Amino acid sequence: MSETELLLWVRGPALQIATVIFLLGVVVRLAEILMLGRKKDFAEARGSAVAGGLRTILSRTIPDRGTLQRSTFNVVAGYIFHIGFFVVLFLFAPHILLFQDVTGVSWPSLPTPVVDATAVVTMIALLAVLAHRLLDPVMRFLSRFQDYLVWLVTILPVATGYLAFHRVGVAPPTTLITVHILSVELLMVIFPFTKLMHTFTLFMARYYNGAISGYRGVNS
Amino acid sequence: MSASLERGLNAFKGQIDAPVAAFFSSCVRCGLCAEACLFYTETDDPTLTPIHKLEPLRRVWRQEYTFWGKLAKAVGLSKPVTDEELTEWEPLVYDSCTMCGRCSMVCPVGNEIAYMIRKMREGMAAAGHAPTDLIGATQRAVTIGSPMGVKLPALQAQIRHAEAELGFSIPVDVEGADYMLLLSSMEIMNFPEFISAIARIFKHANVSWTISSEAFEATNSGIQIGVSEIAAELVERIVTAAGKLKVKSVISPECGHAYMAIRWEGPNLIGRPYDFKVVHILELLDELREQGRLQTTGKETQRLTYHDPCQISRRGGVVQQPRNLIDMVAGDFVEMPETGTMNWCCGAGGGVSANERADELRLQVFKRKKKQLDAIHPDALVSACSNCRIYLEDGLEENGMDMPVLSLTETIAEHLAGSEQPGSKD
Amino acid sequence: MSKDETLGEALRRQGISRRGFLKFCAATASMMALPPSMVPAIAAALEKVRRPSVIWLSFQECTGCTESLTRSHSPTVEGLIFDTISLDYHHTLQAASGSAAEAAREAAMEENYGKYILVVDGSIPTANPGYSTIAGISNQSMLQETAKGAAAIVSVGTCAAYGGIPHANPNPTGAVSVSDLIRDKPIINVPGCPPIPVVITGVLAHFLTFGSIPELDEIGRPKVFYGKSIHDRCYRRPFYDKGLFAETFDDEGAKKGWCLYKLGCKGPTTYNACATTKWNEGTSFPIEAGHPCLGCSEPDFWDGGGFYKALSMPTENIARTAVYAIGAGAAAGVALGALNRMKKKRVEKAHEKVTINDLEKDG
Amino acid sequence: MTRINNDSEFRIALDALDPARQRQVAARFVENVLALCSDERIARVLRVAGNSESSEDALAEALKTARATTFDCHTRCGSEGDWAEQAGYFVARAATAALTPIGQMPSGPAWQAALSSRMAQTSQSIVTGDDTAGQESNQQYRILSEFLES
Amino acid sequence: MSCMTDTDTLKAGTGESLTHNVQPLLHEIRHALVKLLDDGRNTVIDLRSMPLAPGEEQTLLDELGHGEVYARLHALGPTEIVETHYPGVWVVVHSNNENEVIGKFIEVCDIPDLLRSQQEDIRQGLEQLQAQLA
Repeated sequence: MSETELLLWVRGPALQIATVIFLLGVVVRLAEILMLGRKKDFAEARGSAVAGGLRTILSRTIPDRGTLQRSTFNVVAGYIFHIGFFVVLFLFAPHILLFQDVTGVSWPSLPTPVVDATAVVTMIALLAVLAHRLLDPVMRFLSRFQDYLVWLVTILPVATGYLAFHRVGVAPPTTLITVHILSVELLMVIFPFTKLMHTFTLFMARYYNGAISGYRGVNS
Repeated sequence: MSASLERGLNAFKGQIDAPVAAFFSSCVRCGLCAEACLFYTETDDPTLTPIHKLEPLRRVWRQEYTFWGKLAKAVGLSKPVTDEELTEWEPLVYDSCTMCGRCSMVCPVGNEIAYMIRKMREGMAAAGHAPTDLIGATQRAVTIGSPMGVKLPALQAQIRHAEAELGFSIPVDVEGADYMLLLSSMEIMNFPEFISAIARIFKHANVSWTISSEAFEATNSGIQIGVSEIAAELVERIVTAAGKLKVKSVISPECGHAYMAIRWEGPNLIGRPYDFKVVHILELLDELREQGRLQTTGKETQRLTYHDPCQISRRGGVVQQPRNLIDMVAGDFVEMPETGTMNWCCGAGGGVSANERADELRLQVFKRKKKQLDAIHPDALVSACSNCRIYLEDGLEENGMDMPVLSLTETIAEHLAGSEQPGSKD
Repeated sequence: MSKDETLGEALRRQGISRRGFLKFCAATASMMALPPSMVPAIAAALEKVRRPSVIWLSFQECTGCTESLTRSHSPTVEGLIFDTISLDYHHTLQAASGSAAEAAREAAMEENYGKYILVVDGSIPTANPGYSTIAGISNQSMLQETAKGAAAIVSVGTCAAYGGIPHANPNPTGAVSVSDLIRDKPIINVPGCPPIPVVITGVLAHFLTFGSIPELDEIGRPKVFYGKSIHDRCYRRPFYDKGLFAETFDDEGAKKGWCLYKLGCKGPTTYNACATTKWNEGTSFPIEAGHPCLGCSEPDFWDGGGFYKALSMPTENIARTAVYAIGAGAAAGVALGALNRMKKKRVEKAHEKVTINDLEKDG
Repeated sequence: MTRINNDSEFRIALDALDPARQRQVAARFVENVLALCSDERIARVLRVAGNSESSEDALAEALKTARATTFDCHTRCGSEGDWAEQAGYFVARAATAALTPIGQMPSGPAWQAALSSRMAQTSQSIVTGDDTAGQESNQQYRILSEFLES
Repeated sequence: MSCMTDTDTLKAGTGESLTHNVQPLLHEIRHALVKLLDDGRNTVIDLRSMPLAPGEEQTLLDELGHGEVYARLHALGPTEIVETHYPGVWVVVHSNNENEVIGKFIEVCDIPDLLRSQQEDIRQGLEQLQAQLA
């Protein structure tokens, strides 16, 4: 199989497979969660559950001062790699082109050097959070194989993308691009079976949390 | 599998709902909840990380309610929850968690961990893995009507005593009264002055109220140990009494979990809405204040701060009222850092204080409260939960800090305008 | 020019001055993309070069490569190169035809066995030898036969180098490249559709000058010409970096000469000298003319998922797949969810009331 | 001689006393119910409280002891309550109140000591079952009157 | 034709801001001159090995301008050797007999080799002269 054939395979069949596993898996997981349902609350409400839920979906994005002070590193590094990842994913011209091709929607891209720098920062942040996971007693204690797997599968697209963009000599660019797309497909494939699901479920979680508190008139 | 374990696992399965599934799906093991939990911050013991306390429940969820988990279970990739495991988890779920819900406030993905601990205790209790002391308290609550074994005669004696001191009678079993007051055993035993304080305030504000001789106990061991059926039975007693006396509202006293039990869990435990309202005493007092029916004179000169009982503020939603009330009587009021819904627990809630096994740990984690107080050096500490009060006093004593812990209601009563004071200062 | 005469001698006999020779060397160096500082070395080498025999075989091809070569813009230099070589067989160019032509080939092979250069353009059909024959000889056997005595093989054009257009899906003739059939000879791939003429002669010049094949990349191309991608040398690269793209062929971006990536330019994965050598006497090259690079010097460029589809774009209809996947997921999810609900019902039924007597753990 | 026979007079009289005297009379209130407390530390504490010559340090020390005793005697939330012990607890609390500096007791040390002593008595009555409500207060009126005369 | 206008707008629209190779080249030439003065080393730059944007080559040549020397020699077609405005900087353009450019160089040296009479040629010339005299 020549490099071009391989590239064609990852851009074609492989992408199809990944997309199916990803979407099917995610939708199944979400349905499984929602269909478990919750009991009606008979207690007289003091506040609005819906309002509380929606509020918390947003408000939880900002950590409380205490947490920020006690876990500054954890919070900041987390912020950086999340934002960085999304910038690289959604504001890099070739990526936007991909989304446009699939969804028909397009949006302006960032200058490549900016995306490039962001990628570097993101990788540094990811390395930092890995170090933290290994060094921090609580995180090390909580971590399972999956946590390290997910870390790897998250940094791979960024790293391979970076190599592909800079056409680093380790391999011909066609191969680099192929590997990059493959790494993304890997991410998509394991997504529904891992904590990566939080990308979607955190909105439910925050909603429920906020709804429970909101119903009692508390802003959580 | 032992019958009790089967009963427990069954209870776990029954407890898991959409929120629980969403929460477990969202956890990324970031460990931030640890920093929000005084049991971790004061011990640095990673096993006390809130989310970790739920591990068995998480596994049941995965094995029973996720396609992948079922598959893994089918091919024996994930081991089932065992009795040994639950034994190991018992102290995590009961001794080192007060269900204060502070972790639920900081989890970045929004996991309501306390909500899940509460559910997990259902399974633990059903599996026979509840602490002996809590079992005892629960049995007394059901058989005697009070976890502390306070019988009606005792209450009557305290009432007579209060009446003697007040010089007017306290309404018992008065049909058609607006409010029915509940009391916690703690108050009847350790803080009987609360009764006369309430009586004076209500006389002053001219509130029509009564105490029921059939259901005066506010506390509910059922929700602490985690047995909904028992909790429901205890709630039913109150509902029945309230029905008999045809009261419009029931007053939850200065007790944290009692408020959670009667106000928020009660209707869901009995599976139907009440036909009366439930107010916390602080809510009622603040309402009276707004209506101008509560008048005070004079202010405390000493520097006061307020300790929010978790179940009343963070979990219960009564946050502003106590502050309005304190403003009436405090000349110098200071908030602790991280107060209100972000307040740190006293370390004794959620059944921990009833669990002798947890005493040492409880005193160790009080250091967190100490740090808060050291930051502002108040002369006295006001709170609205007799359990908090006793164990705050305990912790202060242990740390050689002499600082009285006052009941907010009693402090208000001390400053009532008019002549409801025995030997009122004015 | 007799076979044992050196190039130097030949030139002087033709009355070409040393100046002319140096100028020729400079042009050759430039052609070979060698640094001008190499000129003396080249001169020294070319002085002593003896005239090698070249056999040129054309298989499944369009003659574009030969056209490109013969239309190349500096006949003198190429001419000189070809004067220095003896092109003993090229059925498009040679005067002789039929059996005479074949005889010439066989003669050349015999005389220079082990020394001649074999140039091939066009791919070789393997599905059926009858698809393409010369003088009744199938391309495959002619190649194999001719390759035996070759010192080196130059595969000119993408067809000879990688199979090219005949090899494109569904490849009805089972077309393959020279390197697919010949493994025991040094093969220099000079891909391109067509290849840049200077590159063809440059390779020959290199072989003449140093008597060896130039340094090749992992798919057999001379690094001097194919070492850098079109993208790396493209004068529109700054626009790519700025994120300025032409969206259509006639929008403002296109007029302003912005990057053609979004119009499917294969520059980033295409290795060739177009951006520097350019075409038509260095006038221009496709991107300069406003058209994306097709990647013609890369294997399977014809099947590259569309000339006007950017590299990062999927080759198939993902949107449709996505819709199906979501639909299927919803169905499966609801089914599994229903099972869970039933289980919960069972569980709640099975849950017997916990009383104060059940609080102790049994056994 | 002034006869005190209700809480208002009682309290006014108490508030009129200077801290030291408040402490001493408070000590007497507690002594009156000392029998209900099994913990002998309280007796010692009261001797210090009742003594007008007691030094600041001695008083502080006594207060510590009283507090400590209180926490040793109180009934934990949710545990089986024993009213006899509870009586002892209130005696200890009364002693603590008696020794607490005026500033920290919103309603005055002596008054608190009096109330706690009465509660001790009530707890006892819950054990014995006979109604003693009000008796203790009357005795306290008497004690105060005598104290004021002395 | 349309292609031409495209290129025009291209020049107009973007000019030198494209590959920015002109400034670097001028700097390279400056360094070369320094080298030439310090230790007499020559430098030759092959303009065809540069990814120059449309119009950039012209811009460069305009920058260099014309100096005192203009030489034209005929060997395998005409070759123009021009000293630029900067002494020591030469532009050498080789053409073939069809006057098509086959090579374009910038040489930094006191005098391009090609202008010198070459040993072989001198010897050959001498032989011819002797033959004539004989």
